[in-house]
Amino acid sequence: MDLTCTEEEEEFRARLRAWLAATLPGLPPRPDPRDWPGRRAYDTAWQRRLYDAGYAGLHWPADAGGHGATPTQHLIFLEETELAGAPYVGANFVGLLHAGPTIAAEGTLAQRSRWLPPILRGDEIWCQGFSEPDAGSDLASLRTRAVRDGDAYVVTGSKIWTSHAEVADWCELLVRTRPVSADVPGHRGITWLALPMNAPGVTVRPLRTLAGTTEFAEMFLDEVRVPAAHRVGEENDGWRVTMVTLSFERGTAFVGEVVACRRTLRALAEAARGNGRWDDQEVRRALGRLNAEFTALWRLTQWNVSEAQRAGGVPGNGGSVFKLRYSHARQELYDTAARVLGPGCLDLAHDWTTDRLSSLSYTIAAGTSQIQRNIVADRVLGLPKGR
Amino acid sequence: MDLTCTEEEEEFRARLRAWLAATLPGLPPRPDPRDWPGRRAYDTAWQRRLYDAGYAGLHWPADAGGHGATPTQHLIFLEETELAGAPYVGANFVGLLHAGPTIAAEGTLAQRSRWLPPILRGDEIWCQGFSEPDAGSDLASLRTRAVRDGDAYVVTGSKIWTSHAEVADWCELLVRTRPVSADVPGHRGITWLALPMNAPGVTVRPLRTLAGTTEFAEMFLDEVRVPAAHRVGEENDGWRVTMVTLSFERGTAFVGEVVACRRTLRALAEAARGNGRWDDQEVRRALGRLNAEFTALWRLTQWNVSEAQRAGGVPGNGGSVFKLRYSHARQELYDTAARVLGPGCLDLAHDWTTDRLSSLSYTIAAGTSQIQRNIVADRVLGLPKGR
Amino acid sequence: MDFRLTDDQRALQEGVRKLLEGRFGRERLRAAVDGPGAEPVPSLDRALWRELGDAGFFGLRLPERDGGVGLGLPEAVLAFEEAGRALLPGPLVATHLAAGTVPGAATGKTVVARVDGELVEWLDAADHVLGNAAGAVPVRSVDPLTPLHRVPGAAGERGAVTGSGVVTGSGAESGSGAAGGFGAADAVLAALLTAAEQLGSAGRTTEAAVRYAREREQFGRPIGSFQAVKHLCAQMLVRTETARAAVYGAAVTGDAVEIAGAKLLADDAAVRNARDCLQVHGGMGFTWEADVHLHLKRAWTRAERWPAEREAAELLAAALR
Amino acid sequence: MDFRLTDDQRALQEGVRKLLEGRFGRERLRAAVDGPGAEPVPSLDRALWRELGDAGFFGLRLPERDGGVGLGLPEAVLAFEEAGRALLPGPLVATHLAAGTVPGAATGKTVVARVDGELVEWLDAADHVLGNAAGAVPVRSVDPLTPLHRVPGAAGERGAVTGSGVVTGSGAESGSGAAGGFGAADAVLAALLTAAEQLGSAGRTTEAAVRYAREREQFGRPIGSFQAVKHLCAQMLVRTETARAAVYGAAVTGDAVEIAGAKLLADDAAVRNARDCLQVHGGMGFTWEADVHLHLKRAWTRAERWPAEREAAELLAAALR
Repeated sequence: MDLTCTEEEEEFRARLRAWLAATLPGLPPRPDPRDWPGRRAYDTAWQRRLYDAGYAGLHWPADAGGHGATPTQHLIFLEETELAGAPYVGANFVGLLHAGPTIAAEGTLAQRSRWLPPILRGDEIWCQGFSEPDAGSDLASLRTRAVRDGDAYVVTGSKIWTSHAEVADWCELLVRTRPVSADVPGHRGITWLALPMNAPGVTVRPLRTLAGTTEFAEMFLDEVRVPAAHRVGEENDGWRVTMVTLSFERGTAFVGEVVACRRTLRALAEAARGNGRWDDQEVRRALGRLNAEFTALWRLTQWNVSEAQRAGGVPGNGGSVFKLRYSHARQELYDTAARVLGPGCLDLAHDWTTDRLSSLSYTIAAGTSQIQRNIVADRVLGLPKGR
Repeated sequence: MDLTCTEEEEEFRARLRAWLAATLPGLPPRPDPRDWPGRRAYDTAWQRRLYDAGYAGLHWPADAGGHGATPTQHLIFLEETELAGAPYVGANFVGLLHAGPTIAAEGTLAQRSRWLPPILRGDEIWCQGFSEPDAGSDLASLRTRAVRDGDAYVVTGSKIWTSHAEVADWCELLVRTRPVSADVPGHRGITWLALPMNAPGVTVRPLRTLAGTTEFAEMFLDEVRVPAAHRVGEENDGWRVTMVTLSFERGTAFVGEVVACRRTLRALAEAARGNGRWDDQEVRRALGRLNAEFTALWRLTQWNVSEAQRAGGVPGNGGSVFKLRYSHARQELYDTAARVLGPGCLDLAHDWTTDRLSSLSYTIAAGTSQIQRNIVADRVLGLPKGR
Repeated sequence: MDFRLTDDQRALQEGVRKLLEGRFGRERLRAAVDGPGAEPVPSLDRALWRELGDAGFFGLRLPERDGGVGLGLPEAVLAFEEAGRALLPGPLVATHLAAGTVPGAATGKTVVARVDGELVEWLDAADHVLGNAAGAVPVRSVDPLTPLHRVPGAAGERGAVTGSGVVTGSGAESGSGAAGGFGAADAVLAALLTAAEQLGSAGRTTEAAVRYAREREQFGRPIGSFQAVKHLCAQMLVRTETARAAVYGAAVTGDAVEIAGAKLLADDAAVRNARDCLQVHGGMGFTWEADVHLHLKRAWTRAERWPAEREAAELLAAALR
Repeated sequence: MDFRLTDDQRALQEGVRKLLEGRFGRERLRAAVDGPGAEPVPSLDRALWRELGDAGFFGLRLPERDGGVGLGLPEAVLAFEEAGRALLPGPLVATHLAAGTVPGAATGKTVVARVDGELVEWLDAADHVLGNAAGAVPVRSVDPLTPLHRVPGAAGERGAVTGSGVVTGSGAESGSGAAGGFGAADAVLAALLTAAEQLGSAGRTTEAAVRYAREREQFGRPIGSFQAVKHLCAQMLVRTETARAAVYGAAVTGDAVEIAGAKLLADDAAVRNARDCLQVHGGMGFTWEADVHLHLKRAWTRAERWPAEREAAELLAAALR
């Protein structure tokens, strides 16, 4: 049980901190959230700076253009950038955290050479085309179909919950290349394709969330031709290709968010002290309990990262345990914020009000809490499968 | 929406109240809870007084020796007896609330004449032999078997959670008379028998609960001969025979308990005011919330009773809704009691500590909360059955 | 004792439901929500308001001699429950309570808003304001169908109501209390009618969740066949029916403490049911197109009306003697 | 950074588990619980106590030169987690903390009790008492394996610990504080070791629930195949693993506020897991024969040790700056 950093890790942290201190003041002002081209430009410029400073693809393997950092170094990177208030990964998210690692693990040399460097440099943006209106929790039931026609696949269908689709160059797309039948279960017969977003037949429509924002989009594909050379992995093997990376989660997925929640919690305490709600024992103790909660979640993050480090990046199922607890804690945080704000919680001018709205997705996105509990029960506890 | 009582109902209440005021002071002291013969004598003497005063079998039909009272009158009876601190139904419970009504509904004239009057007079005590160690939530899987031999059934098996078995004269027993097979589902092939508790081969062993008490017993049956004339209903039709009465619940099941909980709540507030915990906003507001909760549960009781009255005693499924909420509220009540007591909550000398232990069974007994939620989802909301 | 609805009450309930379905159905609701601009300022539908007045929605409890319908609190609660189901916008409670005192309120000609603590709903649309809204500044309201203003300096603990008074008066007898034409008895009535709206919302989201759970298939079967979803829905019904008993009971007794309890339970049912409904809907529930967020936001808004959870709990505690 | 257990820590954990399985296995536990009489007064097993002393349980953190094992807080936490798993009775925390100051405590020769607020555990069995237990009267303890006394007049708020001091000392350096030989640093250490016991209990009830859910059949299949039961068990694991991260983290940092947080989460995990375990066991869980009630009662008892939930929450709030 060692929570201290090695000398090497401390050096890494010090260097990063110094670089952040020198770099962040020179950044341009953040763009308006509704200005998509502005956001892309901002996010990619930041990625380029990271690239130039040697922080791009920190945790990617060297042969993919990365720096092969340990999970601990990655944790330090995420912690320090959040503490320093650096820009978020933003539009680079899918490229850096999913499509890129997938290509790094399963792509050919040519594919890696073509797609990875632009991701690391911030030259190209990726989005994700996995979920469909009728395939959410049950992703294996996806219906977007691709038919081989010469040296291309012809793709028709629709995707949903695609972030940054408006400004993406590429989409990592899952399509059905073999119909489901008695012999072919849903997760067989899926293929992974890199779709150029400017291909004819691709239509993107912003999807408005309950928070009023359009962070996500729907994507409609009408006989879109995707070169067969853009297939990563074998035909019908896309489920495995995808899961390899989906499970390539080294405990660092929520590092920045937990750091941010702890900061929000302190801000809430300060606000409560300022507006008198601190004298309400219920509110005050709720804040105290959240202090215990997020401290524990930070320790749980360190625990999962340590596990991942020892196990060499192979996933544990600690991710589901963490996500269940974290999703709930985060919603609790903003419900408590509402108690601190009192009637002010109805005012969208408070960031906490909009954050409260966004936090409603936490128990749904990337596996509902119900699905996560199934995973914990079946895979971690070994309870018998239901029928 | 009328919560006022009719003149007739108010007269009934006034008469009852006067009788209780005159009668209760003359009762002997309550026996020690571990003195079973003493408890039987106390409970049956009380039943005899009710009988003599015309309150025995209040809600039973006249042709069963009862008074055909409406659900509202029954509610008034239960409310007033609880408010007055009258003895509980105690050892008469199964006879008055289950075995008796079953015999009244399904028994022959001879059976009704033999068994009902002694129940109403407090001369005979019944217990219930339904649950088995391996048949709890899934009662239909019971295994105690009965084989016909001449004019008797020979019964072998074991039962559990049998209250008052030590002092009972009769047991309403469910036995399997036809083995389960592909053609015979579990709930077919069950037969209802009246077992004389003094029959050779009946062994009763007290079952200690986590509260340290022995309110329940296990019963072992070793080739016990039960006359076939003691069968109520047809052979293999015992499931229906039983369910007719199990569902003959007119919303009054928890009347006394809700009244008692509201009294406990006021006592808790008084104790909190006395020991300073009242100044703790969390404790105080928890008591306030429970006030809302138990007031609502009282209204829900009145609602269910009104439904039952209009529907002529036919059950609604409001019982499951009520039980789900009430079980939880009651556990919450005693958890709040523990907060009022502080470290004193560890002292069994406080009734609230032992009541807290007993309340742990509320989400389990008579259908776990999980089973109740299934019932609500399937029967009330019409959600599709799981597989 | 017969707590169930009378035939007349059932007819009233059905009548209001039909009226609202016809005049403020789903298309009308979405049109109001999806107006032009990212955050359209909702405008009050004056024609609908008049129609509500004609139907007796506002004058429900006024004596017939004063042009009212001459009904009681239980009937008003049933009408407001329907309004909550339909997400009907506007200062319904204030206008209803002003029906006996503010000319034109009963007929729906005059729209009445009221100051409740530091918030006022629908101030710009109002012809008449109960309470002092001087200096009110607009708020970017979380509920797209409830414009809000904040009255600076009006914060602090609200509600002079303590003890267990019983309110039975019609609008005609109240409305002349201490706080700017909105007395303690009116505050209690407002709490009850708000609770009724919350109850309607809780019932509506339960139905919506059940319907979606029956239709939506994942893993080859309706999600409503999974115990996890079944049990979410079952708990929604339990919350709704408990709140219903509390609200109807409080309507019959008119007891101020019982009304505080009804508001507490109805607030809880409305907010938690909306959240569970959202959870059952999964990703679709997170979209603007689904109605569930409208229920949640309105439920949050109503929960802030007096008495808020904290205030209700204190009132209910103080009454424990 | 490597938060995982070292090989040595793993070996220690396994060693303590084996020791307790051999010396205080299920039969021994039940014999202690099911002694003669309805409420047998548990007696302390002195031979076991000496054996624990020999194994270094009490002197774990004493320097080797003082006859101790020379290990740190993380190791002590692992040992106490095992004690919590096994429901090991006796004033373990007090004796462990007295190891450096009370002669014979380290070896298990001297049994040490301590006054915590108004309660003292195992007073009659103790050779030495930390704090003033004058006038203590016996209590009918809810936990059959934890005899309790109440010290009249000792009630009121406990714990002079505020701020975020860090405790790193071994027993030798503490034990001489303000409150009757039990200083603030010791109180914090006691909280941490209590949290470790709660963690052990939470883990044990999770395992018990999972095992029962796999074996028990109803409706023709193991109850663990029903989502409702699956999800109860999953939430038990989530509570346990969150508490584990909190307790282990607090053991490494020794931070007083972090320890309060660890106690809060471990108390919650132990109590709620015991209740969920009981629920999974159904009727069988309600029997005296099942062990689950012993976990619940002990968890309740430990939750009352300083800091109780309310005290911990206040400490954690005050630290938010």
